[in-house]
Amino acid sequence: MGKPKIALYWCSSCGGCEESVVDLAEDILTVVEAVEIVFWPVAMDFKYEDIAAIPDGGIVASLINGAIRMEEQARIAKLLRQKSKYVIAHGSCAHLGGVVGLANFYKKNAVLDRAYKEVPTIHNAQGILPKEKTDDSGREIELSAFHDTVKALDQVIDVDYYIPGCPPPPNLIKNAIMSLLEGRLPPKGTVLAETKALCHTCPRRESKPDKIMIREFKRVWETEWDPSRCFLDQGIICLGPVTRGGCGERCIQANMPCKGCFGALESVIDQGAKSASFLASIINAEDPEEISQIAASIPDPAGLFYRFSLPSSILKGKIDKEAK
Amino acid sequence: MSKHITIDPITRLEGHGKIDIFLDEKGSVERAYFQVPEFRGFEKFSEGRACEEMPTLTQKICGVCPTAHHIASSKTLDALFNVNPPEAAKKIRELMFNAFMFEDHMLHFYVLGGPDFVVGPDAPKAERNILGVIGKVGVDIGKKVIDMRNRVRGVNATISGSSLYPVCGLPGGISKPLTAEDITSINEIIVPGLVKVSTIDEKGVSGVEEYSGTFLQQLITGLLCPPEALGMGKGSTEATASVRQMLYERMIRTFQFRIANMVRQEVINKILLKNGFEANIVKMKFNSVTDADEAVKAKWLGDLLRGYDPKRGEEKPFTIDEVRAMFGYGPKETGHKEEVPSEQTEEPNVEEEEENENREEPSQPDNPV
Amino acid sequence: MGEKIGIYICECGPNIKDAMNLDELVTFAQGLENVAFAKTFKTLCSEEGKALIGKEIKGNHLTRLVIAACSPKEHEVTFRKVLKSEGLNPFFLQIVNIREQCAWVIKDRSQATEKAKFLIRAAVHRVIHHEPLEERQMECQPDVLVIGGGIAGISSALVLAQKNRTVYLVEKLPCVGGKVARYEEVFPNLECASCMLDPKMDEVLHHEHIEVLTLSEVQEVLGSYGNFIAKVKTKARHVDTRQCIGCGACFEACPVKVKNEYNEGLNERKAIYVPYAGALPYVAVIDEEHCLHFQGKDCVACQKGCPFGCIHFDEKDQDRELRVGAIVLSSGFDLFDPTRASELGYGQVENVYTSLEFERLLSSTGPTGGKILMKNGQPPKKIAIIHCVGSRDKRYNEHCSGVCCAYSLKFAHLAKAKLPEASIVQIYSDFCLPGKASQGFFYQLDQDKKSEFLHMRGADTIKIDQKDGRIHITYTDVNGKPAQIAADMVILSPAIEGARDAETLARVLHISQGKAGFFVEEHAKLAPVSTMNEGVFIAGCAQGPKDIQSAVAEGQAAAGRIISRLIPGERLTLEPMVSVVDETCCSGCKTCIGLCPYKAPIYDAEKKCAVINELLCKGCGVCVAACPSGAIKARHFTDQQILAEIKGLLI
Amino acid sequence: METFEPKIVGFLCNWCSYEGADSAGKAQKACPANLRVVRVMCSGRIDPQFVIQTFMEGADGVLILGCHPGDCHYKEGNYNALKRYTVLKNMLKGFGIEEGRLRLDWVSATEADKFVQVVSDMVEHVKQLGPFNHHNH
Repeated sequence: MGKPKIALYWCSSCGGCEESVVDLAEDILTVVEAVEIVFWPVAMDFKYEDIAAIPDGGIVASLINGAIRMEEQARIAKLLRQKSKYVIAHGSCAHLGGVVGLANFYKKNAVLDRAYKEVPTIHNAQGILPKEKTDDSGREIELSAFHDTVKALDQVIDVDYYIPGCPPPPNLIKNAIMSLLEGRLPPKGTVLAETKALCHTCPRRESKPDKIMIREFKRVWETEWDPSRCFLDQGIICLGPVTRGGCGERCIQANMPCKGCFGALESVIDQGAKSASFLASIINAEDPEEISQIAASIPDPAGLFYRFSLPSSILKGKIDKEAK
Repeated sequence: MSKHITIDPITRLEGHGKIDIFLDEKGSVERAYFQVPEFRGFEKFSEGRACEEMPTLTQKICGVCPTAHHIASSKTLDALFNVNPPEAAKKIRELMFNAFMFEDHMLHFYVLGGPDFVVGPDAPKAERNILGVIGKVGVDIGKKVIDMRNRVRGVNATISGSSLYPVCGLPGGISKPLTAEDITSINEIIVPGLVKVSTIDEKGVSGVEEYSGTFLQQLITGLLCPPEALGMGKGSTEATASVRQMLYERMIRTFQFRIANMVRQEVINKILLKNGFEANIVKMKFNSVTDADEAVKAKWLGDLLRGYDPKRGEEKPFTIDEVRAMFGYGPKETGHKEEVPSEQTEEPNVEEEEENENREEPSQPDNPV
Repeated sequence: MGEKIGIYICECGPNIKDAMNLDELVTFAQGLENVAFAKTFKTLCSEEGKALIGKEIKGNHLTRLVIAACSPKEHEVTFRKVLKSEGLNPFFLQIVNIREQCAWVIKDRSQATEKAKFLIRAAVHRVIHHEPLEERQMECQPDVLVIGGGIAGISSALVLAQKNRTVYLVEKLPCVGGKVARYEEVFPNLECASCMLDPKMDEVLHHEHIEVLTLSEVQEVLGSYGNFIAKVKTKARHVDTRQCIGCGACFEACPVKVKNEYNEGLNERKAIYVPYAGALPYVAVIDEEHCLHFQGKDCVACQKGCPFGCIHFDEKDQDRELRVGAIVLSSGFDLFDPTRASELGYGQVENVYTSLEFERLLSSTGPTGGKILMKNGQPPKKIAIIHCVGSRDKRYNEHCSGVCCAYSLKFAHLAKAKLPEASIVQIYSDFCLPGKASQGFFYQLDQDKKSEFLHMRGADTIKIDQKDGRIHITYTDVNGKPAQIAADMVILSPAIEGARDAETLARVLHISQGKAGFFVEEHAKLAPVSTMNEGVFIAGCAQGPKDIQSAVAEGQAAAGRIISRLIPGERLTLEPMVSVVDETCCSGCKTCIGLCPYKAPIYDAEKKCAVINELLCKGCGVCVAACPSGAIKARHFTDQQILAEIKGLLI
Repeated sequence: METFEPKIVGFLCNWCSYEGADSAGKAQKACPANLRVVRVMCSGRIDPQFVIQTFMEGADGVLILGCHPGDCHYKEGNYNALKRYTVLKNMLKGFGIEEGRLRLDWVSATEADKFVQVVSDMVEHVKQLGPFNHHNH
């Protein structure tokens, strides 16, 4: 029957997740011996019809990264779902909606107009926007429709496992594929990383005091900070406590705070709300005036707390007044 | 009516794409269209974000070259805050950029573009990829390349925390200095690495000659694909005009870069080695071109582009030997040439080659045509 | 999940019945998921109401109960008992408030019915997620630690001491009795202080169930209510307490003289001494700081002089771990330091005394054997007593110390008795004489013209300095006009403040200090003798300025609170609705640790995660809402239950 | 339906505001039927996730009522509620949720009138804001 087939595809993505697969380095050779890659647009020339030709369930696992923004991405995701035994949401865009999910703070037309009409580098006098159908003197060409909002993968198809991260560290991908092939799979829906927050393995954990009390949140450009001490204790917003661990604390190693790309922990239903809650608890004030002053020193809380998880959050995006 | 061929999706590049080709009755290409079925809207959803978040947000435009965007965005923050980063920070950013350039080229050559050359454009679909390349050049060479790229990515991991998404960009510099150990670990990668790559070239790995040959082939075929495919056809709107201008510009610079590179390898290094110097100590740079030169070159390139030589009259693409002759090389069969066409090379002035590359790769336009 | 929910809707006589359409409500309730049946009843809280519920729980094998009636604050406990008696976990119940928050506040019948519907639906959604909670028992130590051997500590210890319970009375001074032991007489009935106190001190020192540890301080306290571990350091006395009878032979032999702090430095004592005549335990103690032997010189004078061989220089400090169930903190107070108000001349102008110093002058065991003498040994002709020094003064202490007016009257009375021809003048701004007897004492004094009263605007207007051999006092009188008098002796009545070392005790016992350094009680009106740290009680002036009567009352109250829960041999029942940390999910980010006022969550260094001490947790849930990993569960108010209730309210 | 009747979910703390609501009941003071109450042990227990989920489930307004500062049965619970409310309110601006839809206030056990007043004001205010439109994603 030949080697088990796996497919990799990218929806509304940046290619970072593809790079993280290439980053498997030597391991990619062991993976390639074990499986046959039947679809991987960034590196292989297989076409959509090649997937269609595979019998349903013929693909052992599809690693789909990127959020769902275009109709085509939804279509191919559904096609792969149909063809695959397991679908793994690969990377924070598929897992949570990712940074591209921030577009849900704006209406669809505003997003298109900004890019095609308003940005200084565009010359588009006629204000042409991409159209789903274009007829050039009899020649019909089609373009995928642009959805109203960005969705995470599991809001479009049924997802079996999640590999979190932006991008996911290569070891997580390898573990996922290997455990898949060796049949030692955790229960459906598991996020294949740590079950505890980043603080558990953070190199700065020892320096974190039992009680943190902050008079003002500092932005990274307005302060110097001690690279050995916990960011929060120095008034710098770090989402480590509210973010799943397993990334190897790469941002902390680079002396920058965690932005929450691994998403929230199992029993948390909204990463943004929990960020607001735990950061509020370190505000050192009792007078309402002082509290609002300190709270105001958090820049763009919505954008910061939902940096990677807006589409999969409870409210999913800006509340549209006119919607039906 | 015309036959309609669709290539969907186009593959082995970063980003989504779809090509529709319409053939006329005779079977030759009537019109071809290239479309990008992906749009995310960074321009809009960056509004409202804290400025210090931008380096790590803009970089998500492309997962293959995030370092470029990250550094560009960091420099924008420098301008916004009107600060001048310390020398060390600038040097580290430069090192980061070059390490990224190096391993990105390796990605392009071995994974994305390479298969067309090494395995050949008409190889079967299943082989025309990195695995095919490894099959051709042999697993140990494959491993060396994979190891080499991975270790150079390690350089960026040491500097900025992540081999893929740097996070260290700050207005006025970067977030982490290079410690002594960082520097030694980077040197351990870079110094032997460079020698290693040139040794691959020098030792004449079987495919290299082949490669330089096919490289020329790509040079020609690449240049000769019909203008319409590059969106330069009739009736193109102003938008495509600017795209055409930009592609044209890039064509010229790419051409200059490759010529410089080839001349350095084939001509200058040989002279240097013969006279006991080390290879690669001379850098090539095209001196600034006056408008007149530009026009001559543009015309010459345009003719080359249209695939015919006024003298030869037909529309047939050049053979490899004809192009080699243009550069004063003998036909391919005699292998490498003995005598050195000394009188032909004028003395190009020498300057940092990287200068060239910075201008070469404008970030890919993010809007479908 | 196959739960069988029984819904009982109380008519509450007419109250609910007339306010909404109960039939419509019953049919609606019966239609809800997992509901076995729904019915109404006249008064569910009545005996037959409860009996009905009890019978039907068994009869229909109900697994959950929803009771729509009055506020849960009324009968949740009663109905939980009904469930318990039927063998159903009492927490499988949700009360729906359709009386106070529905029937009684919504005049429109249909609106009230609608509201009752979604309140019941919310309860049904919530009750499915209720988990069985057990009231757990826990072994506890019946013994008690009392810190501070003053009147409050002594009275508390005496009430606490009983069969199979040991009371450890820890006192940092060499003798017990605290401040009261230094007074000659006490207001309002001028009873002799030592006649009142000595029998109590004696009883404490010889009580079979009380162990007194003098010269001892609590270094550290671990554990929680029912199981404290107190580490106590006892400084070496160098005198064998069993043999020394306080004969004083060693005092004469000792060459060193030192200011006696027990007489407020008004006289001197030796390096080996007894604090004051009649101090209990009446045993000598060596002051290591001043004793030559401990400064490297080989002086053994006292050892040689002692007829009973009680002196042992090699005695070492002792550390002990006391296992106790509760702690009473009665560490007393300190007076406001008058030197902070330099204009009062205390320390520069001679014969300006604080009230404590004057008490020692009056005391027969004091430096002058009870005679009121000035520094030059002569009796003063005119004594001025100044009220509110450092009290009711924005610059120092806002509070009124409450007892200075009473003891100032006492001073006037005693001084007049000892020096009949001397004139006593009291400069006061307001008079504070609460309680049954103090005001009567004032009338009696005023009648006998024993003291002249000058009404000043406030103590902040007083200046004292030396002028032609007498003390010169200037102040602003109550009408705003400057006034001045001269006197031979001035008695300041400084404010009562928290003890100087109260801060260390607050840190050691995890309780907080309020204004002026007094310890903060759990609730000013409802829980005045307990603190936020359950099991730690406070009594006497450590909690705030008060008279001896209140201090004793608080000492006994604290003892009562302890006895009611720490019954020897019985186990301590624990509050079931507390929070618990899921250690597989907790990342050790410590957010909860800094948040909890009760210090219930502690950081376990080995497991690298938080653990909640179920004894201290009150179940408020503040940490649960803040926990970034959602790793803490608030029993009976879990996220799942509340979210289900919200869903039920709105679908 | 002609007049829009907003659904207001109120999180009331067991010791003060819930008692305040009961005392309004005992005094038979009329109170708008729009309020739907969830009892929690302390206003400090209210997790911002509850507030957002409540909006998502269809509430048009969320009201958090705790003890007056200093009166909290657990000493500092209400201060934490105030801090979370402040940070959450700033965050919800990014979602285009009008400020009037979420409100925090203090009601003691005896302030029956204030309780009725706060609830009535909230209902009026949300009525003007109109329905909270949550179906668009």
